[in-house]
Amino acid sequence: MNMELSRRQFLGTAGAGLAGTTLGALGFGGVEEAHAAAIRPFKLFNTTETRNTCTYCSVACGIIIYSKGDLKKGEKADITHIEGDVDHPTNRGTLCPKGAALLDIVKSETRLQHPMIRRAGSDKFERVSWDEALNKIARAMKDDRDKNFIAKNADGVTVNRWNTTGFLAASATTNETAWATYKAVRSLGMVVFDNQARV
Amino acid sequence: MTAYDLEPGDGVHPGKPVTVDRYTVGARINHWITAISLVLLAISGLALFTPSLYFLTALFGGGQWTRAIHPWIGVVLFVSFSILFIRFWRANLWKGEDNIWLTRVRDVLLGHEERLPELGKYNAGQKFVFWGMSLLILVLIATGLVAWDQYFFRFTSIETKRIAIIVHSLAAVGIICVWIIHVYAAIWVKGTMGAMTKGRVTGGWAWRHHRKWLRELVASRRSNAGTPRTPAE
Amino acid sequence: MLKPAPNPPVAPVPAKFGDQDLLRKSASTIKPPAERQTEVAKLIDVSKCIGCKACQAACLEWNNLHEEIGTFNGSYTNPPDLTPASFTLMRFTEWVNPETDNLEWLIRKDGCMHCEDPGCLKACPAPGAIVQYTNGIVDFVHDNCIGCGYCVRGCPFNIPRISKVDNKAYKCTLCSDRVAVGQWPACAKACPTQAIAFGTKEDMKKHAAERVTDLKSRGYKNAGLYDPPGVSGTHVMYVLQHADKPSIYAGLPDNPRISPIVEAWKGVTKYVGMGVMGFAAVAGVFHYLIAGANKVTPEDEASAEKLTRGEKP
Amino acid sequence: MTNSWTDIRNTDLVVIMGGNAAEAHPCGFKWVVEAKANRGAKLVVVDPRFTRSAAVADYYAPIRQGSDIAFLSGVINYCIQNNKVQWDYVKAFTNATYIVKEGFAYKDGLFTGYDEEKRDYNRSTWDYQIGPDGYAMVDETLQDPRCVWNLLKEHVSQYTPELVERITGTPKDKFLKVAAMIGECSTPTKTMTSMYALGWTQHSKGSQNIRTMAMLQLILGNIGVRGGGMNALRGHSNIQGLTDIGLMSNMIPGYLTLATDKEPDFNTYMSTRGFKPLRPNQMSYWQNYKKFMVSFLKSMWGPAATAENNFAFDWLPKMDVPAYDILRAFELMKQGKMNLYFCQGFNPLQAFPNRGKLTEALSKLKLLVIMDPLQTETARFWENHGVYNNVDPAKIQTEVIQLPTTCFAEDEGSLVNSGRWLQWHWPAGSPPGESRTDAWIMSQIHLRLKEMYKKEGGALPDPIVNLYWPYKDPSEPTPEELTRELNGYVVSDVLDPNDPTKKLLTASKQVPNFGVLRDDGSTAAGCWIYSGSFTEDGNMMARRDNSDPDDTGAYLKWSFAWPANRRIIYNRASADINGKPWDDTRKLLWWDGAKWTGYDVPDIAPTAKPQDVGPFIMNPEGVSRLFARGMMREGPFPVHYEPFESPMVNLVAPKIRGNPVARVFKDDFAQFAEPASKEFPYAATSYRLTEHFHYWTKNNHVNAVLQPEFFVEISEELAKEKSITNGGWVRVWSKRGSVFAKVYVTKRIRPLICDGKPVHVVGIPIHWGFVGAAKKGFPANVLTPFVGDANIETPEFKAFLVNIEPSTGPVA
Repeated sequence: MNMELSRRQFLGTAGAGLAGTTLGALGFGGVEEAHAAAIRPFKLFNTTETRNTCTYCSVACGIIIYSKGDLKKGEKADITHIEGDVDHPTNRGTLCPKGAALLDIVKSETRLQHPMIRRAGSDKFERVSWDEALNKIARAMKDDRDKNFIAKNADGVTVNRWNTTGFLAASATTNETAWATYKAVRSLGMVVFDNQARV
Repeated sequence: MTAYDLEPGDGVHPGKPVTVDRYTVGARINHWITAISLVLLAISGLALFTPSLYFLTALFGGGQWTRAIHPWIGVVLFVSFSILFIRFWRANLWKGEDNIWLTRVRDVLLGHEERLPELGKYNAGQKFVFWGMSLLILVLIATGLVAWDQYFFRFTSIETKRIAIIVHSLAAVGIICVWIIHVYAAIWVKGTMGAMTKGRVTGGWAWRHHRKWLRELVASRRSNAGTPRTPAE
Repeated sequence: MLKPAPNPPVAPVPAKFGDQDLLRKSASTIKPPAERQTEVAKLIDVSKCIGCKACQAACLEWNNLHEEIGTFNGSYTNPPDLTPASFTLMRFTEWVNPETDNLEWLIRKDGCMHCEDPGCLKACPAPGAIVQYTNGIVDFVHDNCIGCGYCVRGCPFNIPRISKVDNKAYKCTLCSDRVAVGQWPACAKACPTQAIAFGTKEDMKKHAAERVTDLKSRGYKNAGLYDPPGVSGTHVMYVLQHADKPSIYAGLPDNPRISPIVEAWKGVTKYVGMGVMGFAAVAGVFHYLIAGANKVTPEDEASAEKLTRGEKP
Repeated sequence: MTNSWTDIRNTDLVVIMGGNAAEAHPCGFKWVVEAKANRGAKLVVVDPRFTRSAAVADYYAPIRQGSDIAFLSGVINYCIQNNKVQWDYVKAFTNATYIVKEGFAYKDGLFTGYDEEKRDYNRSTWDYQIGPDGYAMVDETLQDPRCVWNLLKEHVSQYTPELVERITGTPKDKFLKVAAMIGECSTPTKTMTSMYALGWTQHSKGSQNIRTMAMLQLILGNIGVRGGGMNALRGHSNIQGLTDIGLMSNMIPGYLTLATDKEPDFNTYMSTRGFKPLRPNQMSYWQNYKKFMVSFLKSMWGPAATAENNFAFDWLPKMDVPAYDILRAFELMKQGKMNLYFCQGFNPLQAFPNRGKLTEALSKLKLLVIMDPLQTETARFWENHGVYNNVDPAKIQTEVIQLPTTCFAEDEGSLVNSGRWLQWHWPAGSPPGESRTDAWIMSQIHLRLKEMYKKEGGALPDPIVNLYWPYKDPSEPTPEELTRELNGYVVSDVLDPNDPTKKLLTASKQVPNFGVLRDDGSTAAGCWIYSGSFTEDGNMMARRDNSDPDDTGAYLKWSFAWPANRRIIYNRASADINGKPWDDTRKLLWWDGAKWTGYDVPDIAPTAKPQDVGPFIMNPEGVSRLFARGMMREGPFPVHYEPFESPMVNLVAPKIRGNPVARVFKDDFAQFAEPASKEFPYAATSYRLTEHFHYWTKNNHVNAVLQPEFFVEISEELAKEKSITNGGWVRVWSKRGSVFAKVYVTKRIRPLICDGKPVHVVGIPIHWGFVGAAKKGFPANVLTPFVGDANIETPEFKAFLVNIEPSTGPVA
């Protein structure tokens, strides 16, 4: 259980206990009758289910993400639980210790929230707007490409190559992201281009 | 005549009737703290000892508070009783007449005190209560610490804890029985209550039950005639 | 493979069992329902376990538990012991089989065994803090728990842990909330290899028998089911490769039973103790009635006065 | 994977070597456990450590890391010597009968044509003899001494069980037991599956490790059959997809490649790629190369790609080196030759070898751009974290921009699993803070550059300003728009040449499969192997029908598998030369007299006669290759080479250090320990633990709890020798760096006796760093050597040398 919550509950119960003492002193009213349901209410009731696959390895286990709120209805959605999808042929609802803790990565305290910049020689990141960040990146790319682009090699062969800027692609983004990335990167003539296939 | 029957603050005041100072204010406060602790311990302990008495936890604000408070009261009792012990232990040392008293316990129970030897400040029954309490409190505090999981869980094995809890239970039963005897005796023997409430008994009471102690008090009053003691009030 | 339960419902459904299905309730006398629910059981097949700890992760997530980040202690067993937040724990033992001289890495998922005769419940002094349902699930009701730790003494498997934060006892609930809506416990559902399976106790025993046959065919001649009779059987059972030596699996008790001390404490001591105390009180009353009050007489007072005056009384 | 996770249930023997499936892929491993429980299958684990896979194995054999080729060559030798060969399969479906050119030879660890200076071969003799009919010559009787089978037999004959023991440290009896278990699978009714992962790839000869097992599987007749195959377990959730779509220096989606400087124009480029069949009637699928290439170019540049400009072929860069892989990128960085670097969801400071070199390299960049949902060490390489990252920020002039991205739970699209299934997923939660999708970020960068080049001009603006970007909202293409492009669509109507009134293809429709793609610009397809994934019938990747007729494990209606929804590739090989299944109880495909039928999509034309067309259609000879021709840089047959850092010299070729054709940069060579080094006497290996996923799960509390602190694993024997106590601190150091770790003294690691001397193994788990929820700790790459596999540059993380001593831990 969440110990923070439970601590508050405990203090609440303690207060009730003190109040109960007075009542109790008058006739031991009902303490032994105290009743509490042992079985916790099922926490997935009234949540929204979304089919997804695990982000980690390429077994690609089917998962169901449970959220409060439904993106499909245009609502904000807060993910509350993630569990294996029993209908999935490979994992049949099972998950490994990473998959079973997927909620932790979605909700990680070290998720990035804002564009940040670390300036030369600085010892910290500073907030920056998306526009400023993207303009700076695009300008740096264009300047470097214009300066170092190799249109023809020493033998006069058209090679249209840019090798002073590199791009390391991801390993867990979608094919669709990969394709958008491929188009944007390759159209620049970039060759220092790689992914995470090896590690 | 050795006078260890006399405790500090004991004194006799001639008059009609004669009054005898039996317990100082300190001793009485000490006793009552101990007594209240013991009662609270008995109630809270019994509440956890048997489900039929669990309702008693309501007096302490419920089971959690009962569980939390019981060991702390135990500590209070132990400290308080230790002081009491220091006060009373000398007068509770065993003496020859105690053996005779014991052999004539039938007369004790029937109230034939004239058939008993003269007794000091405490009779053998009281000494039995004193030493019984002392021993049982030692056992209870020791086993109680073993059972006090909140602070001492990691120091003992679960098997040790199991033994501790059964010994604690048995000792508690024992001390409650001793306590019943103690309280009953105070009720049965009229005039006793005053000793722990007002600190005084009448001369007749002392004459009847602790004649040797009374004689010692009188003797010591004579020898200290130059420096009369103020009664303990 | 065993067919897992369907995906969990998100539309509310009524619970399959509840307060009307109590078999036992701590510190209370109750009348169990006439008809018992089908007994359920979790079957842990140690021979299929790869020690991945998915069960631990799933347990932490499902039960919203927050375990502390510990240290490395010379073993893959992390945390090193069950805690109020870790209801289950993979215990790793490196064991060299003296017969084959081969290393066997024995990995046992530890946690509440849901005994048919639960020692925790027997020891518990708080009415309704521990309940046992007729389907075999033993559950702690935290609102009623007083944190006395008697369950710790009662348990033959050393399972319950008392929280330092709220002073309540915690242990595996067999995911009673999940079972109540027809789901497998979180650990069983997550287990990648179905080393943890869930179903009726009868089905699990049948499944275990098949597993034992397979293990015997692979040379584990002492393979067997661990369903210890000393606690009248459990609702968490193990398939062991070496069922003749449960204790090699990180100290799984060979013959678990509720400690005789606990039995005595919760049995004879309770009754005899109450009897003795009652007797003492009653004896006092009788004595008073028979012997009457022991009163000081005027003669006594007179004798005292004489004594103080230095006269012969 | 040639097969799928769910197909593993059909196997009789699982060999886990070069991997640790139970630990790295628990939910896929479930099918091993099912095969054991239901089929009585056996599991064999060969690994330097007694792993979690070994914990449930029927047989475990230890092996020294980096000696797999010797072990497997020994098994091949055993099979040949003991007639454990599935002859009908070998003769029909492999190139065993093919006759090799005169001049090809092997001596002292090297093949014909080695150039020590270039660390490369002239591979001209590594090929078949071509007959007067233009086809490769074969000898069906296997009598010709130059036929592949006889050359192979000779080549592996030196790997006797005795030599295998001396090299690998696997005791002879254990080796023979494993060889016998494997040999049993040479009958047509028994299959074995090979499950491997980074334990084979992360070596300087990783490709050859895998190839050796593939050869063994061919000899046993286990490729293309249910329960068989070469199953690369793969690492990350979409690394298969990223590779399919060619996000690598020299790749074009669908395993097409960029031109090199030696291929100045489109025709020269095409001349080396559209392979002609090497046998009569054979299908050589790469003859369709141009259709795929032109369709790709159309999807890149749309109307700007015309027949006149060779579909904008010149707008693609050409390669002057084999690859600008990550190792080369960091080398160039270190040399000051790179200015900007992007890391999209990647943490190279943790993931690549020789931490010290990586930090030095990053410090020389002008700008580093990070796109990630999580904190990474790379993004903070300039930040001082005491012993864990001892740098002076003031001295590092690199600017770093860190952009927050969404994660899987917040985005939509498809991922490709190891079994090549493209599975669609849907977003479930609102992204945190200002985080945005990668597609939005890439669009923003592209649109800004497009605008600048339009306005300012600059170096070759054409490919940028003409990049086809036909999306409704150009600033954020939707996953559906992008995936429709990947599948391919018809650009302009295609009429039936026999009946011009009939349309074969209608403009703007999705193509149904790659069979209809054309080389005249009338079709476009981003990635031809994905054709069929999003057709006029809708999104095939989103299919969720889990029915499985006869429980074969195929699940043809679940998602989409490339190519063409095929679940087991080379499935034609599941039946004999006449089309009859090898094993009636495990049928996959069969010839019914007129066509191929069965449980899977055949990989040859459904009406191609069984005797005519071989199963391996991606090879122009239609058969698989026991002899690799010039496809592998080390040679057509595998040779045992020691790791670059090895506790012993190479027993089969004492003069050769490491892999003779692996690329090593000059400075890095100086940072390798000598073979059999006294200074670094222990054989180290690095690996991931099941509780963690690389460096990501450092950000997760639960996973940090399950394995909280950095440790290394050593044997009881080594611990005794070095007075190291279990659970205490040690210092481990290599020629490149030093780490402090807790130590796990375990029975699961035993010293290996190699060539009569004990080799102690030190196991080093990866995960820890200096950001996230987990305890700070040292990453293993402080120690590892900067060298990659000769063919694909995968770093040699699995075998290197270290020293170890007891310690009191790091001083904070």
